[in-house]
Parts: sequence; C-alpha cells; structure tokens
Amino acid sequence: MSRTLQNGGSRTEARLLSAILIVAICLTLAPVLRLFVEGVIDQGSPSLTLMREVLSQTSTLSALKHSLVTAGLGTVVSLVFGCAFAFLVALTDLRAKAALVFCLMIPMMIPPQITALSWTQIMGPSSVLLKTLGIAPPLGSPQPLYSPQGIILLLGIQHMSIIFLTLRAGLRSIPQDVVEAARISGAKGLRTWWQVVVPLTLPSLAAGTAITFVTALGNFGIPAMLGIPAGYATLPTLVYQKLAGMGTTVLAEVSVLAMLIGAVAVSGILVQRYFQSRQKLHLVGSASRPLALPLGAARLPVEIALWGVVCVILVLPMFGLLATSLVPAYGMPLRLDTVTFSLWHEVLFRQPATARAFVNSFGLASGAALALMVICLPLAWLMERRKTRLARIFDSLLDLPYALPGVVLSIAMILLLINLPFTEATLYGTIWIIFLAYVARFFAVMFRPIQASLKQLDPAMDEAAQSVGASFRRRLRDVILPLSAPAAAAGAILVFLTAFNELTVSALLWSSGTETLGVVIFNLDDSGETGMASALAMTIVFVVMALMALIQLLSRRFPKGVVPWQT
Amino acid sequence: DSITLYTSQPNADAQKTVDAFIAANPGTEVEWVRDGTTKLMARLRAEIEAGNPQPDVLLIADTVTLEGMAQEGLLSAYKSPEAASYDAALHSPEGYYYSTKLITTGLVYNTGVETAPTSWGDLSDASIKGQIAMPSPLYSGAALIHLATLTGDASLGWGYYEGLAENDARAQGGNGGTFKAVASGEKPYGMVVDFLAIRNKAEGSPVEFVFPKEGVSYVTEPVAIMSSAKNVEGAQKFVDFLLSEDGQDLVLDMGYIPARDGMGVPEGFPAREDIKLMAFDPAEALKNAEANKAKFAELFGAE
Amino acid sequence: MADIDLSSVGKTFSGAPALQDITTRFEDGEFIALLGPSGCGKTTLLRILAGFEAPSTGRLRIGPREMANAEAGTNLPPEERNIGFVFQSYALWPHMSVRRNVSYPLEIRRFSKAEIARQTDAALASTGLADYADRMPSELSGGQRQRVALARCLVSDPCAVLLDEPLANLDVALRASMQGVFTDFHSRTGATMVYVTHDQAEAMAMADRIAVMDQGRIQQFDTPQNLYERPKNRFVAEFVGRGTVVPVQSVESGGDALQAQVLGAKVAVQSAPEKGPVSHVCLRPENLTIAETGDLRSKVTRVTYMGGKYMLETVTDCGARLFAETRARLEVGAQLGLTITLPWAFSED
Amino acid sequence: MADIDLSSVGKTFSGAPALQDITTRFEDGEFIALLGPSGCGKTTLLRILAGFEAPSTGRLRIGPREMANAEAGTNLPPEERNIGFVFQSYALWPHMSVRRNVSYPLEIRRFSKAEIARQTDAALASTGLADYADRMPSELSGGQRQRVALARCLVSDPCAVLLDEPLANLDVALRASMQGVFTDFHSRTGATMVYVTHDQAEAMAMADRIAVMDQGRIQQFDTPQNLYERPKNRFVAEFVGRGTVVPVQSVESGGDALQAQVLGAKVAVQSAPEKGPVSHVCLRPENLTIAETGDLRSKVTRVTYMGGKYMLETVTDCGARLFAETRARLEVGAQLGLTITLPWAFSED
Ligand SMILES: Nc1ncnc2c1ncn2[C@@H]1O[C@H](COP(=O)(O)OP(=O)(O)OP(=O)(O)O)[C@@H](O)[C@H]1O
Ligand SMILES: Nc1ncnc2c1ncn2[C@@H]1O[C@H](COP(=O)(O)OP(=O)(O)OP(=O)(O)O)[C@@H](O)[C@H]1O
Ligand SMILES: [Mg+2]
Ligand SMILES: [Mg+2]
Repeated sequence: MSRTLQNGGSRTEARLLSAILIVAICLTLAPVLRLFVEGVIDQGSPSLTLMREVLSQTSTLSALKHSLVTAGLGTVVSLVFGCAFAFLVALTDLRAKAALVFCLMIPMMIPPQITALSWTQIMGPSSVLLKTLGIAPPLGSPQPLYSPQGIILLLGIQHMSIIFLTLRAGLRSIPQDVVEAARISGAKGLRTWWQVVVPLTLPSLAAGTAITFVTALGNFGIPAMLGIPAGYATLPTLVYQKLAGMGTTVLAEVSVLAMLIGAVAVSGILVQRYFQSRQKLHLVGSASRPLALPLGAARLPVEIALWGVVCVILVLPMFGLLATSLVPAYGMPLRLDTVTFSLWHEVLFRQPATARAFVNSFGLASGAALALMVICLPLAWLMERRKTRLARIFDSLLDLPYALPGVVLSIAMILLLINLPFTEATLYGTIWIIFLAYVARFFAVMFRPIQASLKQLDPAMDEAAQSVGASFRRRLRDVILPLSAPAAAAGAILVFLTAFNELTVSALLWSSGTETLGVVIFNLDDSGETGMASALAMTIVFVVMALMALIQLLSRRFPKGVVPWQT
Repeated sequence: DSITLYTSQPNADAQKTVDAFIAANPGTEVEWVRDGTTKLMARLRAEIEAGNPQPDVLLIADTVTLEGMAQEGLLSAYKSPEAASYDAALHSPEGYYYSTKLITTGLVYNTGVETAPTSWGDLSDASIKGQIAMPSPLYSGAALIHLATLTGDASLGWGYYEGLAENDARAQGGNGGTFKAVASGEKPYGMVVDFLAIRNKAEGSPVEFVFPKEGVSYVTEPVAIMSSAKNVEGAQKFVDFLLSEDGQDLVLDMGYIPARDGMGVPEGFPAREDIKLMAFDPAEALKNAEANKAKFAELFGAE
Repeated sequence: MADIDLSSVGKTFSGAPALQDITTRFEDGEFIALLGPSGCGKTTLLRILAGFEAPSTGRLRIGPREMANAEAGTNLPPEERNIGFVFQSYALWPHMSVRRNVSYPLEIRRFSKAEIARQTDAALASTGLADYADRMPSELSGGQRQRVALARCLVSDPCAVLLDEPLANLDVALRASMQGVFTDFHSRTGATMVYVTHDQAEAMAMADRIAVMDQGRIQQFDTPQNLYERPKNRFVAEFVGRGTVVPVQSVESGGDALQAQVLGAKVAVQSAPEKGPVSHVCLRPENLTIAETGDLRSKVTRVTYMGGKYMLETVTDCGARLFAETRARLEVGAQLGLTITLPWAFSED
Repeated sequence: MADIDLSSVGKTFSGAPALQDITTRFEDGEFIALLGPSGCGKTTLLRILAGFEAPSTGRLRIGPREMANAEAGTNLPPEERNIGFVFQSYALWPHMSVRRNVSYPLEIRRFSKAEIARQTDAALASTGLADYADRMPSELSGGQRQRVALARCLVSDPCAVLLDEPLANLDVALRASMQGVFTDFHSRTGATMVYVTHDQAEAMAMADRIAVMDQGRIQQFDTPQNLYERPKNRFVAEFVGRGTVVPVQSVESGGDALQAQVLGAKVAVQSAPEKGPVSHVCLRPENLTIAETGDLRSKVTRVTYMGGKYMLETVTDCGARLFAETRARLEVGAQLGLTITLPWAFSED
C-alpha cells in the first residue's frame, strides 16, 4: 500500500524535522538572505530604487535572455548525451562500463574555464593538435566556439555527467515486470522507452535536469571564456562585469543581479515540481528484479558509437590539455623534440601550494560530501513524509546558493561570517568558511537526487520496519539508506567532483594556506602559466582515476548499485 | 608586529616583494593575499560592507580605483619622504596613493603576419579587418584606463574607437585572453600590456610587441594605506620601502618599468626616454568611467 | 493485554470514504477474520490499527493505551505499538537476504546472536524456507516471498498480529500447514490476531469471530456458524457461502418453527424470534435436496465440477437462480425437482 | 492457430533447476490450468511461454512458428508473440491512470480513439472498475489492482493468454464473476489460455485440462475428473483434493472391480487396468461414510467448520490420518466407524 503519512508518525519525528530543517536553513539560506538585504537596503533604509534601476537596464535584460538561452539549451544537450549514456550503461550489457563511466565523469573533474580553454585550444588556429596534424586553420580565422552555440555545446558537455549519474540511480529502480508488461502488450523498441521507462524515471530525470539547469545558469567559467570575447554576456558574466567596475554601489547591484538569477532558478524548480505533483512511483523496494536488457547483436555497433562520442567530446579536449602541458611555452607545436615534463615537475614538486591545495581540496570535498549526506538523507526522508509549510518553502528555495554565481555566494559568506555574532572570533581566513560555503552551495546537488529516489521509495518498506519496532535512526540506517544508496552515491560523487576543483566560491575565500586546487589552477592560468595549469588539471584527472580504482577494489562492501559503473 | 597586504601582483612577484621588505625591516611580518584586482576588490567591498576590512596596505592595479576609494574616505593620506623622486602625475597630491611601476599598453602582433603595425592608427586599416583583439574595458580596469587615455587624446578620441569597431575588432576579456588570441594566431593583432608580450616572446611565443608612435597608455600598480589600517606605522614603512631605490630595483628585477625617476628598464624594453607616455588624469577617468563603458558597449555591441 | 477498541473510526481518502463509523471491540487473544469484497476497506482498517494511517474520525485503543484519536489529532507511531503486520504486497526489503529479512525484527529487539540464529532458523523451517535462506527476495517465487513476509512477522513477539491476505498465493497443502503455524503461534503467544482473507473456508476454519465488511462498514460480526447459518441481512447471506436470497410470503408461526411460502412452496423456516417479522430466506445448497418429488421444478443451466461432486446452477420456473450440489453428473438443460429444508429467514429493509 | 508445443524445455537459475524436461502440448483454444505447490516452476513456465525468459534447454513452438530454441540460442521477443499476460505481481504502470493502463495495449495496436474508448469501457465494466477509471494504481486496494491487471490483459485480442494467479486476491463472489469473464473471453476469442492457480476448485471448474507440477516437472496432465478421481501417483493423489494415500495388501481381481485389503478392511477398489498392479489407494472424504457399523474404527482429532458442514480429521487404530465430512457437529475425541467405498488405486514406485 502506498500512501504518505500525513499526520501519523511520532512527535519525535516532527521535532527532528524542525531541528534538521533549521540547521539546513541556516546553512543554505542565511547567506542568500544576507545578500538580499544588501540589495534592498540603501544607506540603512529599505529602498527599491536600485533594484528597479538595475532590472531596467538593457544589459540586464539581454543577459537574462542569454542566460536562459544558454542554460536552457545547454541542459538539452546534457540531457541528450546524459540520457543516452545512462540508459545504455545502467540497463544493458555493454562491456568496459567502468572505463566508459570514468570518461563520462571527466568533464566534472575539470574546472569549466579549463574545459573551455582546452576546447579553444583544439579548435583554434593555434591548436597543438591541429598543428601537429597539419590541418590548423589559417591565422586570423575566427574561433567557432566564441559564440552562443559554443557556450551551449560546452555547457552541455560539462554537465552531462550530472544527468548521467542522477538518472542512472533512478533507472536501477525500474522493476523488470513493468517493462515486460509493456512488451507483452506489443510495445516495441523506442515506444517502451518513451512511454514506460522514461516516465518511470521521471523523478530522477527531473531532479537531474533541475540541477543541470541551475548549474548551467550559475556557470561562470564557460560563458566567461567563450562569451566575453563574443560580446555575449550572461548573468554571471554581467555580475563579474559589475564587480570589475569601480563604483560604490557594486555590491548592491550584484545582489540585485544575484536575486534575478535566483528567481530564474526557483521558477525552474517550481515548474518541475508542478509537472511532477501527481506522480507516485513507488518502485524502489519492489522485489522484482531490476531491469536488464541484453543488446545482442547490436552490442558492438552501440559500443563503437558510444566510444566515438566519448572520443570526440572528451578525449580530444583532454588531449589538448595534455599537449599544452607537455610543451615548454604556450603556442609551440607538440613534437618529439619539444616534449618536456618540466612544467609537471615545476607545478607538482616545486610549488608548495600545490600539495597544500590537494590536501585542502580533498578534505573540503570529501568533508562536504559526507556532511551533506548526513544532513540530506534524514531531511529528505522526513520532508517526504511530513509536508509541513516550512518544509515546502525550503524545498523550493534550497537551490538558491547553488544557482548564484560562486563569487556572489562567497561575497555573501564574507558578509555573513566575517564577524561571528556575539564573539570576537571570525571564520574568515580559515578553511571553515570555505567548508561552510561548500555545504551551502552543494546542498542541492546532494539533496535533489536523494529526494528523487525517496519519492520512488515504496512507503511499505519503511512501514514494514516500523511494524517490527525499528526506531527512526535504525530505519534510516538499515532500510532507507541502503535503498536510496545509488542516488546518495550519485549525489556524493557529484559533490565530491565539483567541490574538488571548485574555483569561483573559494576564489574570494581562500587565503594563504587554504588554497584550493581551483584557485591554484586559476592563479597559474591567470599569471600566464597555462602549461602548468594544464598539468595540474591533468593531475587531478589522474588522482580521481586512482580514487575510482580504490572504489572499485572496495566495491563489494557497498550496497548494490552504489558504484556507478556497475549494474 | 605585522601588516596585511592585498596585492594583485603575480604570485612570485608578490613573494619577492614581501621577502625583500621583511629583509629590510626585520621584525615586521607581512600577511598577504594575492588575487586579481576584480576579485580583491570584491572581497574588500564585502569586508567593508560587513564593517571589518582586513588589509592595511593595498598594492593593486590602477589609480582610478584608488582615487574612488580616496574620495569615499577609505584611504589614509601619507606623505612619503620618497615622493620627491617621483613625477607628480604618478601619485595623488594628498598622498593617498603612490604609483610603483609603469605597465604600458601597446601593440602586439603574431610573427606570422605579413605587415607589422607601428601606430595605433594601423589597427584601423581595412586590410586586417576582423583580425584584432583587445581587452574589454567592461571587464578590465587596465583596459578602462587605456580607453580613457586613448579617447582623451586629441588626435585619436572616440573616432579612433569607432574605426576599430568598424574593423570588427573584438574586445576580449582581459589582457591574458587577448594575448592568447594573438599568440595563438586566432586574432593576430592586438593591444596588450607590455610585459606579457615581452616576457613570452623571450620564452619563445611567436609574438612581437610594439610601442606605437603616438605613445602608450599606462597603469601604475599604486600602493595605498587603508584608513582602517590597524598597523599604520608598519604600513608606512611598507610604502616607503616600495618607493625606495631598493624597492624599485626589485620592480626592475621583475621585468617592469620602475615608476621612480632615474631607474633603468628591463631587458627587451626600449630606453625609458623613448617610451612616450600619453596624458592621463585618474579623477577625470573615474568621473567618466560609467559613460565610457556605456559608450564602448554601444560601439562594440557588447550585449 | 491487547484488546482492541474502536469507536466510530472512519477514514476518507481525498473525499471518498474508505471506512465509516467502525465501532467494535476485539478481545484480548481473539482470532478475528475480516471478510469482505475487494475494496471494502479491510486493508485500510488494518493500517489504522497498525498506525500507518491516522483515522479521519473516531478513536482507537489497544490494551490500556489510546493509540489514535482523530479529534485530538494524536496517533502513536507504529514502531511504538508492538504490532506485527503482514503486508498484502509482502513489503520485503529487497536489499536483504531472506535470512536477514526474517532476523531483522530480532536484531531490533537486541537478542543475542545465538538466539537470533535459533529463532530465525525455526521461523524459516516452519515456513518451509530453510533452503532459501541465502537468496535475495528477487530470486524467489511469489509464494516463497509471501512466506518470507509471514516468517518475518511471526518471528518476533508482538501483542497483536495483523495479517493482510497472508496466504493468498499459496497452494492448499501449504495453506493448511501455514494455518497450523498460525494456530500454534496464536496459542503460544496469546496475541490478538486480525486476519484479512478472501477465502471464507479459511476464515471459518481458523477464526473465533468473523467481521464481514462492505463499503467501509461492518455488516455482521459473529462466530463462523452464526454467520453462515444465521446471516443478519441480505448482503451477508449472499456473500457468505453460495446463498440465494428470495422473498417469503404469508409467514405463519407453527410450533417452534415458522411456516412460510417460499417460491410458491410451503416450507418450515428458522429465524431469530427477537428480530421481529421476517421478509426473506437464504437458500444454500444444503437447504436444497434433489428429489423427483420436489415441489420446486427447475432447470439446470450450468454444471461445474468441484472435485468429487458437481455444483448445479438451476433456474426455477419463477426465475429464481438456485445452487444445488450433487455427486452425479447431470447435463445442462435437465429438469429437476428440488425440496427446500429449513432455510434461514431474516428481515431485510 | 495457437497450439503450444514444448519439447524437453528446462530452465536453470544460477545452477538450480527451476524447470526440467517439460515436453507437452497445449491444443489450440484449450483452457489449461497449472497447479502445483509454491515454487514448483509455474511462473517460470509461463515466463518462458511469453518470451521473458529464454529456456536453458529444449524448444518451444507456438502455432506454426518456433519461438525459442535453446540449442540455436534463438528467442523471439515477447512483443512479437501476440500473447496476453497477467503478472502475479500485477506489474501495473504506476504512472498511468487505471483507464490508461487498460487502454494502452489498444493504443499500441493503433485502434481508433472511439474504438479504444469503447473497448476500454467494456473491460473496465466487466471487471467492476468503472468507478475507478481515473484513479492512479497507488490509490487502489489490492484486489482492485489485480482486476486492472486482468482488464489490461483481456482488452486486446491475443492468440494465447497466460494468467499467473489472476484471482488470488479476490473474494468468492468476485472470483465467480471473473471466472465468468474468462469463460466469455475464451469462447469469444478462442484463445489458448494457460492459467496458474493455487485454487483447485477454480482449476477444476474452469479448465479443460490441468497440469499438476512438482519440482519443475509435470506430474500429471489430465482432465479435472481424471485428476481427481484417477490420480496417477502419490503426489497428485495427495495434492489434489484432501486425499490420504494408504498402501493396499492382497489385491484380487473380482468382477469388474478389484478387491483389496485397505487398512485391514476388505474393499472394492477401482484402477486403471492397463497400468499394471496397484500398490496404494487414495482415500478422499467422498470415499468415506460415517456409519456406526463401519469396519474402520477411528477417533476424531480435529473438527473444522466449513460452512454448513464440518471437516473431521480422524486417526484410525492403525495410525492412518483420514478426512471425512459431516453435517452434524462432532466433538474432538469421539469414536467413529467409517466405511470405505470404491477408492482409486494406483501403483506407486
Ligand atoms: N531469478 C531467480 N533466481 C534464482 N531462483 C529463482 C529465480 N526465480 C525463480 N527462482 C526459483 O525457481 C523456482 C520456481 O519459481 P517459480 O516462480 O516458477 O515458482 P511458482 O511455481 O510460480 O511458485 P509460486 O506459486 O510460489 O508463485 C523457485 O524455487 C524459485 O525460488
Ligand atoms: N491512497 C488512496 N487514495 C484513494 N483511495 C484509496 C486509497 N487507498 C485505498 N483507497 C480506496 O479505499 C477503498 C478501501 O481500500 P482497501 O485497500 O482498504 O480495500 P481492501 O478491503 O483491502 O480491498 P482488497 O481486498 O481488494 O485488498 C478502496 O475502494 C480503495 O480504492
Ligand atoms: Mg487489501
Ligand atoms: Mg509464481
């Protein structure tokens, strides 16, 4: 049976919900609120003049339009690639899934500006690759990526792993018999996909799409690298433009623009929620076997096609990055006699900040993933069972810190935390302010996939445990966590990877000793050391590869479906 | 005893500066944060807004920003004894800020092109239509100063920029991006800061830097003391050190043109006398900043 | 002590009432069966008892404690009620092996390892699942899954057990042995058992009392014999057993039984005297004897083999549809004479 | 044309055989019931027929086409077999309303809108779901869900229909009406029906032939009467009906029936002459009459109310457990005399 408990459940649960909810609100919404205050208070009194002024500028409106276009279409690109890969990897008997999944996660591992950089490197007239192949376009030919299309393409590629990971978690929960029922009714091929499989994964798909859209909306690196040269500003680059200005109302203007981005993100989320409101897909917990489709004779062609796509969209830019890191100066061709590891040596072993940054980023990323898992799992479950007013409001706003451009969030964190109330102490300048910023920022990335999978969880699973007397904590540990583990793992992986080379948030929050990898890469690139930046970016890829190998070794100890490259 | 420094010098340079200062002033520690000017200013703005600005000393890209801060009362005036050796145009009369080096913006081109430009005017030549890159004043403070300088010049003025727009010049983000576009040959002509081009050329990049015959615009990486400074004495020592001959030698060492009179130039630069500086007034530039940006955006269709 | 007291309990799902005004009492240690057509609210009632659902109206008390009160808005959570539940949909935990599914309730109760193993093995053995202990639920057949759900419920020591069609997917032999398991469990723990089933034979065989439900209300709550032999109204008479209800005319009391005109024949009928005048009788196969001399002429319309005997569906001259049993095989279309013996009469408004 | 031909079909799940060497033939238009204990492989057999599972050994032919061949590794996908299937777990599409669940197979077959509406409404009406058409599956009771699954299967026009315990969650009245629906459907479409059930009465009432399965093999495949009255071996005799199997001694042929010594009493027994010497007889309630004069003395050990009659479990002096039926209520411990009439005898190896 399948109904949510409205007013049942214990009072302790209600209290627990309020407690966790308050913590979560403090963590995520407080900085946003603080920032908002900045935008509506002018010299100590509330005023909307500035807001009106900023919102009526043509540059704001066109940036809004551009943001909607690039984030929207970029999401579509991510959807196409992410879905195709998720379906095939999660449900069929492809070979070498681990390698494929790894390649799919590469975009998440490379900071967006580096992605953009490597693409411009392989596409432009100075492309090491094209030069090496001898097919470089003549000098002065335009860079095709400096265009809205380029932004859309790269946003799409950058974020397809989000769709992939969240959707895969949902696909695992489709019981075989439901699809069999469609096939025996005569539904063939794509029809089964479209009418049965896709609707059933809708919660995860919607969650993935929402996160992707919000990520694309707040992305700064790609529109900055590709849009600024083309004179094509999106909201985040407009924010940056304001920051580069010299006026006194900078913060207030930025705050207004941030609110605009936030409003777009929240409306996106609300639209998604509206379309999903009637869905009750209690699939997780079905004792049926999970869906598995043999590809048969189609396997080889499909594999070739997938690897072809991977090659074109992932391996090539990676190669560009690698090539750049192997030549002594930017713009030189890669030949046997020009190859050198000096940049690698320099960045990895000579610069002390690199090692520190590895330690910091690893600690921050894994800490944030863990902390978020601990908060989000009970919170998502309690919110699913008790739909209080506050919970619903929080549900629509929790994406805000993620949607804001990172710089803006870090400004908000500084405003909020530079003076801790009632004390002399400050978190500013310590690693904790970065940690808190990460927790705020990546809350949605962890919460949404878990929420989607809990929406699909058959309440009878929990009820059965209740009826044998299991307390809330035990049920969470023994029943709810293992059943939503694939989604929680997807969330954790996403948080870890994004936080591991995150730049824009830590950019304003780091100080000497608390550098993050993103900051180090950016600073290298910023001071002209593109080669070293590429070498470091490649190192990150190798480190993550090693981590994945470690996970593979431990995979037997995890609940089923946690490791994304296993079915 | 310690001071906090916010600087936009590249990492290695900042380290050298601080090390040299400590060597010269034993007993004064320096906490320093290095970042791009935009980010540093964003950070500083947030700190000021929250009522707790951290730095004692700023050493950042341009005088216009500092002029603005001085007008807001965020800087404290200090008459450095070293000021005498500096051109009056290179520091604020009240002593709010002092320039430490000259970073000029000139022409750059990829060595793969057929004709080398020699003057600003050459960029308006129709034969190189669509092959020009420059930093955007919307995103870069230095570029805004460049714009203010060139449009303020009687012989160039806005007409020059109109010509550039006609020639499909592209306003890249900052100097780094512009340089890359030129070095990669994507846009073989551009305007860029001197050291970037000259240093990379020395390392083998296929570019050439030109000091145009009309003269160059410049930014000066000024130093200033916050009015909220907690260690005013240490901060003043730091300013004095930067302006001193030792401090300026350091600048030379790093490959920039020192601001102090009577110093040499780094390798690869023409003699100081041969570098013609165009006239520039920070207060004027600050006043016109918004109007200039708006006009630029309109000309270059930045949306 | 686990007597269960319901007072005017009701439940509405988005406007549609699923349960209405249930006021009744299940005694401590009783074995109660709930019987009723599909969708009449049996599962809903069990879910309210277990605490998964809060009643929309009314109050529920189990033992000395008030469990739920719609007015006060209180509802004790299920995990604090110490009630066992077997779900109609089994609700096995797909990530746990069969053994772990069964032992989990014991783990919660912090038994020792050895004790857990002993009791789990016993429960698995009694449900015939010993060979399947290490399988995952997805590798079991339907009936095996149902037995895991049973074992999981019976392994712990609840004060009341709620079973929602626990044997629906089992064959006769296994049902019989499972019924034995229930009876053992019941006599061992003395727990109050509430048992939903659609199988009347099962309900009658096991239950102390049966509640027949329809459209969210309890129609009759009585012992199996009374329910079958003395139905209170038309719904019960037709739902329990294969009863045909026909109206009676000209009722006269004669001796200890009533005399009445049924389908044109004068027969003696039984009734509950205290209930006032009767209007209908219930004719079951036992009340009908096939005899050439029978007053009631009727024609066979369908013959169904029932294992050793045939069920005849016949239509009388006046159009009533009657069921009779016979050992001999008759053809469709054959003419029969039927005699009615002592049917049960009741008043239907 | 949908006769189904299985030759030495087997299926192993990770080493354990679920189905072994099934060779049989279901004729076109036949109504077949599969009967057997939980876990004997009924669902597996249906799944192989439908094409969800490829057989590990053997071949399957439906109509003129070979559907699966383990040697050749071929297996026609389910969507090309034109077969209806009712899942034991219902397998409703949770994202579609009841109406859409039922109309979906018609949509696939590209019927016109009006036609779809008409047929869907008819199917919903015949399963009593007309009022629930706009609900989502999660808002239905267990039995209602089962009926949606039924309606979905019957709405289209398959050449064979496979039903896996389609009535397990329905009450008697509804079962009867659903059985009527099946019979109508069967006579209307002439489809071959394969029907898994654990309810023997249902199987006997509806099926032309019944296959009794055990441990992955078909034990007997015969008409209901034969199965009940002439079981082939001990398993079938005990599984079907409430049969007790006891050994016979000193069999003599006398006249058209055999004479044998059963539990110490000399009785006439029936058997299949062609099957050779008999060794056991099957005693069902119909073979036992309670009579003071009965030769077999036995004691009542359990009395179960069966609605209008009681089932007695008795133990004879020599320890055999026999089931008898009576209308009168007897007490546990009562001594009875039983007479055996014409039981079925067979040879058990
Ligand atoms: N995926 C599987 N993996 C391993 N064993 C399986 C799997 N599916 C079924 N089995 C086993 O195969 C045997 C036959 O299963 P099947 O589902 O056919 O039984 P059934 O006759 O339908 O039983 P029931 O009446 O209980 O539904 C069972 O013992 C079952 O445990
Ligand atoms: N979540 C729900 N939303 C709306 N109606 C519901 C919901 N759950 C159950 N119902 C309705 O309430 C009524 C009672 O349902 P319940 O599950 O108690 O029936 P039941 O007696 O258990 O039937 P069955 O024997 O078929 O399982 C049914 O008509 C059902 O459709
Ligand atoms: Mg039910
Ligand atoms: Mg089965």
